[in-house]
Amino acid sequence: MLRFISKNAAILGVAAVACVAVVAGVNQLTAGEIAKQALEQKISSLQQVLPAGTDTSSLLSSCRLVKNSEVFGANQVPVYSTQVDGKPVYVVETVAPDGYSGNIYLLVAVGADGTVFGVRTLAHKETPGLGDKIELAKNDWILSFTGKSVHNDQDTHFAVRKDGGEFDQFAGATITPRAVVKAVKKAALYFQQQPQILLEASMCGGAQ
Amino acid sequence: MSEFLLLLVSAILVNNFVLVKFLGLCPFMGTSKKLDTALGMGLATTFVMTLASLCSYVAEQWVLIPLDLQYLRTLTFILVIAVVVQFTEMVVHKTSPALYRVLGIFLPLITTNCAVLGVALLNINANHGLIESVAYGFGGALGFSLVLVLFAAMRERLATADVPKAFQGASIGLITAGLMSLAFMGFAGLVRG
Amino acid sequence: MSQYRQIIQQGLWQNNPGLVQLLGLCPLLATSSSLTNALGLGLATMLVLAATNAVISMVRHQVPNEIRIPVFVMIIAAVVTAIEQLMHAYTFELYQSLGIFIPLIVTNCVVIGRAEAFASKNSVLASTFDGLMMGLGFCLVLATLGAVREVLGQGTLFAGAELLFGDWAKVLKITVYQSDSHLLLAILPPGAFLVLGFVIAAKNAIEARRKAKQPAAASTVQRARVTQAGS
Amino acid sequence: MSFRIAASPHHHSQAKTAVIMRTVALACIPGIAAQCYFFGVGVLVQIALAVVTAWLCEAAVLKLRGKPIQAKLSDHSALVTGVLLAVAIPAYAPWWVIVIGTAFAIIIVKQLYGGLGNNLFNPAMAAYVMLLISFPTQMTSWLPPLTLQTTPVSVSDAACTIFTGYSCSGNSLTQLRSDVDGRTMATALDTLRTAVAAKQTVSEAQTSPVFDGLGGTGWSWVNLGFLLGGLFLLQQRVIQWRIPVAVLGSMTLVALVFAMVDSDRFASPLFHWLSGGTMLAAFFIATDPVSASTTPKGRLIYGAMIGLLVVLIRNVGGYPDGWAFAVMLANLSVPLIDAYTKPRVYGQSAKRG
Amino acid sequence: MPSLFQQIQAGRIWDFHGGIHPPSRKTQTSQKPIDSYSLPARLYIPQRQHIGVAGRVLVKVGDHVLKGQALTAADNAMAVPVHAPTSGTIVDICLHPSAHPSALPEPVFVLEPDGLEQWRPRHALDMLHADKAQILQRIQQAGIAGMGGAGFPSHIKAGAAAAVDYLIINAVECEPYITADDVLMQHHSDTIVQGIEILSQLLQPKAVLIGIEDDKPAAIKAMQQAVAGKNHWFVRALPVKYPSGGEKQLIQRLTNKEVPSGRRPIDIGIVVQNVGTAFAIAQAVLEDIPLISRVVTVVGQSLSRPQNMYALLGTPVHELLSACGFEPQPSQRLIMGGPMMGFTLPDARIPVVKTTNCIIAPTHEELPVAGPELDCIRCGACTEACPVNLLPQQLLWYSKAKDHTQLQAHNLQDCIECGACAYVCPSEIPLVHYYRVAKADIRETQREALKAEQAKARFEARKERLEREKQERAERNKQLAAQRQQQLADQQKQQIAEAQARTQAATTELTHAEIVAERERKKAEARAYQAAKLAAEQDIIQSAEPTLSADDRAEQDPRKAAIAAALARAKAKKAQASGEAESTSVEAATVAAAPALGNTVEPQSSSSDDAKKAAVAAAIARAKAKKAQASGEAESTSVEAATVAAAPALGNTVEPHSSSSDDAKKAAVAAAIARAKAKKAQASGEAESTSVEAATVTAAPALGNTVEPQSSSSDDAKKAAVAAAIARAKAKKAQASGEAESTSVEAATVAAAPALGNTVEPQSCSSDDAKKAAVAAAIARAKAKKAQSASNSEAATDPTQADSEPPLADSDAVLPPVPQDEPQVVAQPEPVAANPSAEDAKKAAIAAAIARAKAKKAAQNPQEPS
Repeated sequence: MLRFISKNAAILGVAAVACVAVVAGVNQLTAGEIAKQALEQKISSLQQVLPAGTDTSSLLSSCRLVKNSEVFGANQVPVYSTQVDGKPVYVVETVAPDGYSGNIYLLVAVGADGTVFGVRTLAHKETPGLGDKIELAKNDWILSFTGKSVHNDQDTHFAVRKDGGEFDQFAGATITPRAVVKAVKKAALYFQQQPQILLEASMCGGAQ
Repeated sequence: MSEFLLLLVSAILVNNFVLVKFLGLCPFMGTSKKLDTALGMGLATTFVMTLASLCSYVAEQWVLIPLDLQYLRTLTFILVIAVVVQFTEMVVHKTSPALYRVLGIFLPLITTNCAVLGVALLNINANHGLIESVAYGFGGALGFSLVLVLFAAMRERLATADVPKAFQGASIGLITAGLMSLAFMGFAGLVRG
Repeated sequence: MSQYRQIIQQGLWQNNPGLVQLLGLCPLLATSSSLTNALGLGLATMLVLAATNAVISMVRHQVPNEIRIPVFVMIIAAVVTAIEQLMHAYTFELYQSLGIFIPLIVTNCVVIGRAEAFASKNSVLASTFDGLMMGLGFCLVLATLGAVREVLGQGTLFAGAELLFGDWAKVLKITVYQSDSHLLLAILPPGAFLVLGFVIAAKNAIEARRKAKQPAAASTVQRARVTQAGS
Repeated sequence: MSFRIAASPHHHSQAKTAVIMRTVALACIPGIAAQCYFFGVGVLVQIALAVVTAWLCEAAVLKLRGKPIQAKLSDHSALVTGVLLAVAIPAYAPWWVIVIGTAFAIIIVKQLYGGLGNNLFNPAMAAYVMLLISFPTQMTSWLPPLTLQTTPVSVSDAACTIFTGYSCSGNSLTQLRSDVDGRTMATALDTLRTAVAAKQTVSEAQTSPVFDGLGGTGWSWVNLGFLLGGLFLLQQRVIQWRIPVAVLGSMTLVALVFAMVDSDRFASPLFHWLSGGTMLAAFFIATDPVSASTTPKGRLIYGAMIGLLVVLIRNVGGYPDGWAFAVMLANLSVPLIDAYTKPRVYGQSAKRG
Repeated sequence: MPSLFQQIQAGRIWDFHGGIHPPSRKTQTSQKPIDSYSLPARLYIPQRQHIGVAGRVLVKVGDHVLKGQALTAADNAMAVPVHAPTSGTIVDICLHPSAHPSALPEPVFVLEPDGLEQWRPRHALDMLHADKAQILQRIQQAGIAGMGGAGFPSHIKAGAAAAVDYLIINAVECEPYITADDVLMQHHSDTIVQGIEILSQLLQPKAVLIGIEDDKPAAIKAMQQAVAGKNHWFVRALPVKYPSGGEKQLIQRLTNKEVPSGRRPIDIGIVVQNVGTAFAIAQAVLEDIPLISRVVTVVGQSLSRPQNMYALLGTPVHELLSACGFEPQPSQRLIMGGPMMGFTLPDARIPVVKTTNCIIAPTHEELPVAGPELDCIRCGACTEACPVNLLPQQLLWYSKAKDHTQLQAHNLQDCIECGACAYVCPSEIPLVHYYRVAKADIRETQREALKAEQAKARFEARKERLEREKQERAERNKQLAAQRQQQLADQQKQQIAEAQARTQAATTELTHAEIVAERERKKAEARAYQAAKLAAEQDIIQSAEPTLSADDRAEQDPRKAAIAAALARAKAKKAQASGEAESTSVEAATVAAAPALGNTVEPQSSSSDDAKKAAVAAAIARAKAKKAQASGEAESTSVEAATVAAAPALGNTVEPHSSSSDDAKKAAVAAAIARAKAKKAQASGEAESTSVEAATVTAAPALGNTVEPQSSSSDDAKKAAVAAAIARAKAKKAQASGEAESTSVEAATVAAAPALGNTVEPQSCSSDDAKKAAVAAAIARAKAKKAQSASNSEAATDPTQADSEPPLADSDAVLPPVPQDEPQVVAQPEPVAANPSAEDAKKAAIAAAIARAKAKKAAQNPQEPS
């Protein structure tokens, strides 16, 4: 009886070792590739919001974590910095907290002078067919930010049309574009007014 | 406290495992022919899922991460779940034969319920802490049980409806589930964040 | 050769895992919102099925009956993890869009079901072939579902095929119709249930029509309905 | 001499299903009239479209299934489904919206389950939800009420807009919906939600002209119209009191609780009563006997559930109005409710009841 | 808060749920006097006109009968006679369409009136001196059955033994059209009151309540006047509502009490009698007029002169109709009874019977034919109308789907078929019709299911057994072969030793239980001790260890001890079974307790004639205990143990010496019945099959002892044997249908047959009853065989256990606890057959021989120990 059990246990053990070995082997094979892919993807996503030809080599290493609950929401957000035409440009993963159904995660690139280089939606829960037009895959509305600039808090043109600004709202959905515009505007003003704060911020973890 | 409440509501209604996240569909379709069966299955799943999310969290945080073995996650979790199910079966068998009679036949089925493995993986993806993990597992299981029971009651009524021949059985079951899912869309946006 | 013909028939139609056995419903519904996703997961599942069936058939004589389930599960988990890592490495974005449904192939009961029902009893070659056919049957259903949902909900086919096949595949994208308002229902969760319901009904209808045409032949086919099972 | 054989009872009251259905359709008239007046005659076009589609779909399915078409169509249930769906969608929605919706209602929600009496969900509401999530833009494009319209809409304009998207004079629907400043007008519930999202208080939001102090401008009258029709149905004993009372009661209670917690963010019960589809839902949709609970106690639970869900979805959910969702969610709970609310049968001990 | 009785006295009336208000249409006939009509040419008097059984026919074709002469005799409590409504000749006794919805032909007397109206002699009963039995007999002899519709024999209701609080007189007559009771009250209120008085005298109720709907003011007034001055007699005017006239609804309206489902009003102290019945009782008792005519409302717009008539029972309906000016329409309907619950007649020749209160001949405008049935829209109008608070729409749904579980869960059986739901249904669904079909279906399915289940159990048991036998055989063969090889040297000696060993092995199964008992001896003894105390007999019980010693001392009153023990055991088991006690204790208790009982009435009891009662008590107790156990949650092993021990105990109860006692018979019968019940309960319970097995194994030999050799001189042996046989047969049936393994059946047969065989052993040749006993035994055995062979085709094919090894057969056949020598005789059939001193004995012997031979066969397929 005991032998029976121990035999089974042995087989189980062998199977487990074999399985782990296979998995570990495949992991060895693919780990490097996965890391590389992850890196590439990160860079290419950052590149989306920057003008073509921008130097991205130092982008990731420039990453710093910034916390400002007024502007970027409750959590620390990563900010990357680079230069376009000799002027500093910041790329930030910010949050628009007042979407229709929750947070809208955005990637925003702004210059120190308030110029918006590009905006992309990273994640959102907006109503399909209404608010989800902030995705580039659904609508190119998000491109309308490119080239716009914000100068000060009272800048009324940086708003949706319904509020007298120059961004379209979607039929049947005002809340979503309004939230996005507001978040972009806040981010632009932030880097315009306090770029120095970046220098004090801590660097991103090694994972990036 | 309200945070956990929201997490629960989210897992039960807004992001219902079955109707929105498509987890645990096989038992959903398979054990919903009778209300009693559905109740038993719901109960068993709730128990196992809560426990499994706890155990998988522990395994991840205390074993896999310290040893840098995250690539073994799937393998580990499925074994953890199998052990939890087995353990549950033994404990229930010993402590409450009455409960065992209700749950016994369902317990082995739960190992292959993808909602259980799903909740473990989702917990990792969402960076849930220990209590959050357990709450999420519990909420997800409650959501599963809720729609399972509702669906079972509907199917009992459906069994006697004059459904066109080609649609009888699984087909009308899925269409009903679709309409349920449609209704559950109403909860979208109930929990923000 | 009749065994292989039987396997093909069983896998693709008579005992199709998605339509008849109702196994693996979760990925079937979750990843069929576009044809590309559907094909991606379908192919992954097919690979897993063939691989696990082969491995399990190989070790079937070595594994005692009492511990075969745990061993099978371990093998499946290992194979799935391996394939997951490969996808992660070489189809990075598809991997991201399929999310947890790749590791969840482990609990797809088609896999364990075939291991139990077929691979543990048959030769390596037959088992591999059975895995392929069952996987193909599953993949086809998945693809059908994906295609229907994508056409209805987005008006396209093969959108994002490059995620699966590489950049050359961008040319595959077909715009079926252009409109401001697609039937969003199709790509939302309820649509998944409804479309699968209709596909199953269509299969039933075809079957019924066939049976009506040749009542004698049809009655000899034994169809297994396995709806009572875990996921 | 041979005599006719029949099963007892040999006596029969004169209420008939077809008459009931017809009465329901007739009772919609005051509400529809108000809707026509405030939001244009488009609704009549929609009703016509819906009814025709409903009849065609029903006849087609019945023919496919080899069932008597004439007999089933004459129960008027398809008519009622069509009318209820048509009054629920925006009056100037494109024609294909109502056609797809009605077809969905009749074919999938009703006939796939075996037709009248077998359907688990209210066909009109399931179709409404389907349309709402499939075509959210079209489904939220209500014209502003008459008093705020800048471009008057004629009957021919209504038809033109529904079929082509532009009125006969060439205005797009968006133009028709815009106020003098060119801003698109939304319904009161929409406006309230947008305003609250922008951190305005309810009372601030209600200074907008789409509010008339009670519900939304025009909407108050539409709701009163349906209330009138509903009372008529009650008086005719076509519907029973339990469901509407439970719906409105629980709605009031829940809305009151919300308003007491934070009256800046949540509107008063009165507003809830008189805006959106409240009265239509409470008297015409929730009371659909086929998909409602059938036990007396169950009907109270069912109604209360609808009231609760509506306020919940309106106040904290993702949609401006939640009737369709609430009704569907209650529909899907019905079998369970019924199973646990069987009345105590004469002579059975209380425990088993 | 005034008590219920006070409220009733104060005139309070209640309401029931639902109900409807169809137009009453009673004025067509209610104002008119009751008319008579000329004698019909022939009367067709059905032999049975009530619920119950028909009486014995007293007359034959050609007999001349007098008015009021009984045509059938009521020899049975559920029978009431029918009488000749007038004088004349019985011209035929034949089949005739019945007054039933089906109109199936039924036997009738065809009476041709001679027109003389010649009465048989009549004797009024002197109420002052008549006793209850006499009155009841008179009521029965007068053929009175409930005249409201159901037709329940009135003497049974009126003779209720239970205490009666309220006598309710049903004069509600809630169905539209009908005014028969109305006019009866208007014109004969005094006679009715006399009838009620008779009923009161019989039932002694606290109060008499007369319920009349308030659309009959004249009747109310007449009745109020008639009962004026009577204490606790109340005439209650009830607001019109259908179906207030339903018995249960009337009770609820008048007393606010509900008759529990499946029970009768008398169970809550209420008797309801129809007002017409009261009238008939008065006539029968005071004037000796049997029930030969009744008031019938003949109404409907197809008649020119609708009215109430005194109709002789047996009058064909067309006679009544033509008397009222019937002008039939095309596809005319004729309704017997009211429009709500009555039925249409296919034929106007159908006669008026005791329950016929109305004939309606409506026009189409008057009662439109139901339109086409539409789909149910679940509007719930039926729920609002249902007087018993059912959910008719759900019942319809499940009726259509034939979902019997749900139908029962929704209490279909409580539907009174009043038709209120169908009346209000907007989709014109004939709901009641669906329910009737569903009810019939359920009855049918239940029968079918029982059959199927039995068949299935048989099949499965067989499969399982065959499988196991195959294995066992293989094993045994192996063993035997091995043994043979080893024991070549000293075969003879070895064989004997082997037989002994096997015998012992056979006991292990039983002794196992005893071992467990031993382990818990203390507990068991304590229990036994208590039982003893109750009987005030300590000594015997102390020796009540399972030694089965025959030398135990005689005691005076073993009966009480036994009963007490039995009760104690039963209670213990019940408690245990329902509780969560571990099964072992149950086991122990039972094991120990049962033999105790056995000893209690051991040998000595032979002289005591209490043995019988003891046995009975024991049996009952055991049966109960088992039932409780089976349904309880105790693990099966306990059941097993209980049975194991219980049966031998009974065996001992009437051990050898009981031969002289003539109670042995009864004991055996009781034992048998008890066992049969126990097995049934077990089989249906969740006990594992092994327990059943054990039970049977032991039970049978025990019974065998009951009628052991010595009983041959007793002339009760026969009956005992018969009873035993029947019991065994039943037990087997029960087993076969249950989940028991087939082996148990086998075992039973194996053991039972030889035991019975003993009954007719050599000594029996002198008894001339032995023959019958043998025959019975043979039959019983044959049956058992059948059951066995149905599931056991391989038994006989086992070659290893042929006659070459008789000891083995013995050891199997007579499983201890009472290992005695008799079985050996069984093994040698020849001497028995060769001993015929009497003619009967021979046959008996033959039968016995055959039986034994068969038993052998069965025995060749032995149980464990080999």
